[in-house]
Amino acid sequence: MTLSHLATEDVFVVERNDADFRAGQGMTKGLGIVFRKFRKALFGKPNSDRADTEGQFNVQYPEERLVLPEAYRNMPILLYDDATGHELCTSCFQCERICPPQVIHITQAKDPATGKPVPAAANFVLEYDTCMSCGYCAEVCPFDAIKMDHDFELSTGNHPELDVNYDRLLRPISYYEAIAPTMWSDVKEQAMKKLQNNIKRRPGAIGRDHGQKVKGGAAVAVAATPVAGAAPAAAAKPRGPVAAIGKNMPEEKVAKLISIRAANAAKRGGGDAGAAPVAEAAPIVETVVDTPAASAAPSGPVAAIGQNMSEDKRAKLEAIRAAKRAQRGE
Amino acid sequence: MALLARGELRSILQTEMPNALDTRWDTQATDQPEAHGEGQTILLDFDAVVKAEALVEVAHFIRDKFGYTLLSNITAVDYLKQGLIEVVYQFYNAAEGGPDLRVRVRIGRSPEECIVPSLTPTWPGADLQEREAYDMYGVVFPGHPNLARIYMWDEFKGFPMRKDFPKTGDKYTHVTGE
Amino acid sequence: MADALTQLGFASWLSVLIASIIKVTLILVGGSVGMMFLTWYERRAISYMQDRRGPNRVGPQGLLQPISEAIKTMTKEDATPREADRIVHFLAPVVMLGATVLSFAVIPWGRMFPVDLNAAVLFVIATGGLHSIGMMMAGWGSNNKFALLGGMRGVAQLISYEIPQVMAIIPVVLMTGSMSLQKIVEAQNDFGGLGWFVFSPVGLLGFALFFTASLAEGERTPFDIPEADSEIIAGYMTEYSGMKFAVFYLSNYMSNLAVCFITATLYLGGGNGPGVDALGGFAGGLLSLIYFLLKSFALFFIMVLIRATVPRLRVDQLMGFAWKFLLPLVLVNILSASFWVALLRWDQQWPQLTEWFGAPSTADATNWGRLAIAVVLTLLINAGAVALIMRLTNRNVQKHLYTTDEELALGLS
Amino acid sequence: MNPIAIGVFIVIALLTLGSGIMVVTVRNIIHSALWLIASFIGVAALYLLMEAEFLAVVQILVYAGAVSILVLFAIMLTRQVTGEGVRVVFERWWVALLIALGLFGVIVPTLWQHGSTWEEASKLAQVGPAPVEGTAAAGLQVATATEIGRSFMGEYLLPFEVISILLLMALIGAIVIAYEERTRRRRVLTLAEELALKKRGIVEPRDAEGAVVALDSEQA
Amino acid sequence: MLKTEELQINIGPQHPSTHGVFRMLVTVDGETLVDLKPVFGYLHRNHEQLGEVNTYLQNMPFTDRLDYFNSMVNNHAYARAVETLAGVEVPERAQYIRVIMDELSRILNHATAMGFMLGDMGAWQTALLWGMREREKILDMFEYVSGARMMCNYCRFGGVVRDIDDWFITELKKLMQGLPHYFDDFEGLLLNSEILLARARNIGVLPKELALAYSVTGPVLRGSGVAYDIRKAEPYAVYDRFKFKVPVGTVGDVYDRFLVRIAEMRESYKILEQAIEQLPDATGGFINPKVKQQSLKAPAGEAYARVESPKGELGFYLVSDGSGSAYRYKVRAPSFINLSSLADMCKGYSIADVVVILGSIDIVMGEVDR
Repeated sequence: MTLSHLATEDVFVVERNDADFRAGQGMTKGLGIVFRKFRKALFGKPNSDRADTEGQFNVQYPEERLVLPEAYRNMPILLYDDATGHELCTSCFQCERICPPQVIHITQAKDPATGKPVPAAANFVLEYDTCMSCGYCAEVCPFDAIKMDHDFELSTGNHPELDVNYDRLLRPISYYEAIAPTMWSDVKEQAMKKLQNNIKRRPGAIGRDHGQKVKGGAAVAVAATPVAGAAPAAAAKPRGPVAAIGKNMPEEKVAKLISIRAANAAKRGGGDAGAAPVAEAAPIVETVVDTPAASAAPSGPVAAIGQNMSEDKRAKLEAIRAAKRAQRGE
Repeated sequence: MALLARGELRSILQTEMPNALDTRWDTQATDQPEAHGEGQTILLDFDAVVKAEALVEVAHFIRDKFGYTLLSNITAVDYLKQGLIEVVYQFYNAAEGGPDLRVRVRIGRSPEECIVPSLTPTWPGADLQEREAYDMYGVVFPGHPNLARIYMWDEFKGFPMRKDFPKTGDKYTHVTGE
Repeated sequence: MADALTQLGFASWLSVLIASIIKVTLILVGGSVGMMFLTWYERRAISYMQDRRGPNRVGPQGLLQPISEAIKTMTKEDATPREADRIVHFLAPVVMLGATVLSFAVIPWGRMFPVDLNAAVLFVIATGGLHSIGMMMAGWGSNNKFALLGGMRGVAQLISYEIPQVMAIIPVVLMTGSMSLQKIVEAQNDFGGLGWFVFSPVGLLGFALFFTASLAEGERTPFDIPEADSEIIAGYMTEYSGMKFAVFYLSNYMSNLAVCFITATLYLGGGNGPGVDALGGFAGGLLSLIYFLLKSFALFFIMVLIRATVPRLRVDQLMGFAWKFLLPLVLVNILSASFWVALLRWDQQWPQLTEWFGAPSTADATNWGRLAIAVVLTLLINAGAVALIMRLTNRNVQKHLYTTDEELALGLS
Repeated sequence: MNPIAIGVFIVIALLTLGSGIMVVTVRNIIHSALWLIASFIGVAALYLLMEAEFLAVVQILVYAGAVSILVLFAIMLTRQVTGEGVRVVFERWWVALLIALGLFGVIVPTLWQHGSTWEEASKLAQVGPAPVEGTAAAGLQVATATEIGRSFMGEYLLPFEVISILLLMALIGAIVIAYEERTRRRRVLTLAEELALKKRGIVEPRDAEGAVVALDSEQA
Repeated sequence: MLKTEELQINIGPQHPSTHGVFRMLVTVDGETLVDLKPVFGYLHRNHEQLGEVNTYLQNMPFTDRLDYFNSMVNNHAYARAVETLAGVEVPERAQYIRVIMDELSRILNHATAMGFMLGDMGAWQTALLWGMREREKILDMFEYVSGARMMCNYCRFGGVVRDIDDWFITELKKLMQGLPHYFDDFEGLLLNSEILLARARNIGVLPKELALAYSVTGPVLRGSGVAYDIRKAEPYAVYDRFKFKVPVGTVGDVYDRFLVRIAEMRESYKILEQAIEQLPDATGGFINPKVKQQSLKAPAGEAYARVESPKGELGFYLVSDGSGSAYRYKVRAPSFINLSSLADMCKGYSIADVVVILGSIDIVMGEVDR
């Protein structure tokens, strides 16, 4: 067959060595290579660089973790402002529309007085079990309210638990900032600006009435210590998955780091939102330092919010009031 | 052995095998899609639509004369509004590369009309694709050695990729009355 | 041990009984612990070859992994297929394990010999051969096509490879003049404990052939056809689960251990090594045990290395390898072994030898001339035979593809 | 005589006899073959008890390990592969019984002649000094490999060779039959062979028997 | 003359070496295979109908799930089909990025596919795990740019979703320092191993004359000696700018396919080298900003676009009626169509060869059953 579309030099025939005399030399060579690998893996250094082809390459998972890249996407989460507790979601239904497996269900909030729609979601249900982690919702969201989480340890024996409600989807911005700093800083300005615009159109507690946010939200970030905690901690390190085969940090250190980050973030967020009451930042740090022991319980980050909810109710109310005062003051 | 440009096969067939072409689309333009509104089903490409009974002959013709030896893809499309099922055969010239040559067959949707001769005896590679077209669209290929359902189970009734197949509900239980 | 007990005042029959029970217990414990260590050892070694870490969670360095797995398999459901022959299905693993444990009756640990049987070498092979019964029972009793295929394949393989295995031992028996393992070990104690058979041309070829055949007997890659998971799932073990499966596993690895021990004893001098005789007594015994275990586990390392490297043969290739490659070489090796024995030992049977080359070696004086001639001669014979057989094998590269008319006609007529 | 040895002997002898009886009575033929193996192993154990180690090992190696497996193979390959056949009890079973009794009648007196008690018999069977060739004892002391070897290569050389040649002939015969069988069998053509045949214009593809016939006629 | 009984065996759907839920109904005479019937559908999820219900963009993540080893290539092929249909321009940088991802996919696919085939032969996973190591490194990089390791969802119409940055290029260069060592090790391990030769040579022969009639594509076709590579035959993206060769076999057996795949990995390496060198700077952008991704509407018409996926010709045939979703969406899945040669290729060989031949075709059930 003539191959007119291919020049002769573009084709080569693979060498089969059919005529070679076989006396076990191929097998011996293979054994030699395997033995070399054995030696290198046993005595050499582990495979840490992408150029390495020798040495052990596996990661001892629960203790050692790869740093997840910022772009990593697992399940969607919703963001709210640390300082004011305002949710970024305005229930514009963009994500619900694009979602390929149709697992997002939003109910728009209505002003109880006028009955008119308010740019906030009354309820937001996400079926984690059917979600295919494509990340379209985060991509299309004009308000940067929905983002992709880095927590991948979601296995559970309780299937209905995977229909996740609004209160369990919410994370503070500081949490997202910790897992994806550059990606957040790219959009931060416009997101916060849009949020300010929306806040003006939200009467009463609408847009803030899901879950225990200011205090509980910080708890979310910390509650992730045993499971997702390493991710924010590692975010401080140089980026790149391979460099990340790091040893795990002591738990308190992680907790401390996160608490500081959370506090900072809260301050910054407060700065954007207006005057952040100092009294509000303090409980965050407190919660953070206290939480690791509680969060070591197998409940995981999502459940942690629910657990803390009742006892933190008063704190939440206070926070909301403080925020309101701050707003009015401005 | 030469590559055929788009639309060229049609003119060649008009001179070489005038009986092979499906004359129903003779009057229409080959290459100019009409303006169509949203949601309308369309039948755009009228290049080399051949009669079902002439398919094997045409396939051999383009293989032997022009070197289109690689039957790459068989696609069935259901045009519900026109009441047609189109089967598109895509051939490639393995020696010279280049784009595909599409040969189309348009047949009715009823079981009596939905028949296209099988290419499997010459192109064994068409085997599974024809079975798929049969399973999903109900196109029957006489001459196929083993025309059985391929994805759906054997007892399944109906052809799920047809446009009039109900999108919701369990069609199978409905038909069998279970 | 029995004598010591009699001196303590036990009746003679009672002391024999007690001594036997103690011995049996020790062997069983030693065998099972060895097997457990072996599974861990294999998995760790193979994972380093594959650039990973292997089991390292249970216990220090994962050493307790086999125990956790034993517990796991014991607590698993023990399922018997409904249509299976229940009794045969149940007995198959018992037969397998029984055969393996039997072979441990004569296998030495260093210089400790549980029972010094006169035909110990043959005994090991014979008990290994009993595996085929277990396989057949498992394959047939499971009432499963894959199991039956696996059983049939396994039995055919075991029977075929028994022949080269037994015949590969004959040179050793010729050189020693006995089939007792103790005598064989003693015979390799020259040159300061380094007079191992593997250092002679005859022994080297014998070692290679015996080890290869033993790989097949122990169902190790590249001969793991009876349990070729990619073709027939798990062969005769397909329908086994839980404890019964664990017993198969145990028997497999114990027989691998036995193979390593026997090979080390036959060709690598058993517990012999420099310093054993000099130390003597308990310390010498301990040293010999260490030597012996080192040798055995080095052999097992080779098994692991092979397993990590090569694919498995096909059934017909496997049979061809036994009958067309191993068997002729084994026969040639017997020939050169007899030359070796004649040149080194004969003085009366053929007095001219003494006339030409001097008296044969004794314990005090080695006749280097006779030794050199023997080495050269046997080396020539063995190397020539290997080269010839390889030449022939290369010519017989499969003719599945009939490109010419002649070949086509040959292949079909 | 060691009381343990006697006890062990009785147990093993009973087991051997019992499995022997099972061989001829069980209905499943595969089970019967398995019982046969058990009885072989029992015999080997008896040899071992008499300190005829070599014989015991060979008994296991040859009878239990190989012959019985051949029996099993033969059953499985000739009957249904699953061996589900129910044995048909031979009508004239008493003929077999008579023959067995006759054999028994030959063997027992012979043994009796060489030692009427256990002690004498076992003494004879034990490893003794190298026997002088040609004496009566040489033929009897068959316990060790050495003795068996000497007997085969000395006294019984002719019968040994005759049997060897007979077995060799049987082997060759079997190979010839099996080889013819295999070449005549219907062969499934691979795609490449089909193509080669098609190129030579011999047959239509996918007709292996036709191909063989065509080739045969071509060669003739 | 003794009659031998023909035995019917079900290999699969739960079997270690059918690469998923695939079933082969095999009739054997002794060990020789007389007939083989492939049975599909255990993983069928009506992918094509989903494609007709979803909008064009919504369908992109579903293409990830076809050949889940090479989601990057699937994305590329689907994006090309929609771009052809809608007439979308793709910036040059995006084309290069797509080529880099495709070639990385090819390396990881061949590395693991050959590992699996050797696993079917009984080599105890060593080659596979070495391949897995390289695959891990590549998947980490995929995760970095796309956010997911396997379900990348990376391409968009008119470009890619995220640009590659310096980190990626540095790591890619590092990876490429190591790759030749891996190729050498892999070849040294088994290429000339006598047992592999015995198992692979002249097994599963698909003669050159028949290969095209069986519609096989990719390494199977090239292993049979037909030098047909879409990257050369109908160059897409920027493949016409690279110098690389098309490896072909001579006999068309398992061994040839094995060799061709190894040679292709080396060729992919060459393409990667050139692609990094030629990669245009970010000024041209990595995505066409004019395209409305979410509400893309293609004019009525049809389009077929194909790429050389590691398994063969992966094509998407789209018919549009002018609305936001396809009227007809058809996947030309290479492993599915390559399977049509399986039955005839296996005839006359033994059962042990069947699994090896199946492994040498390199199928992924996600693509076969769709």
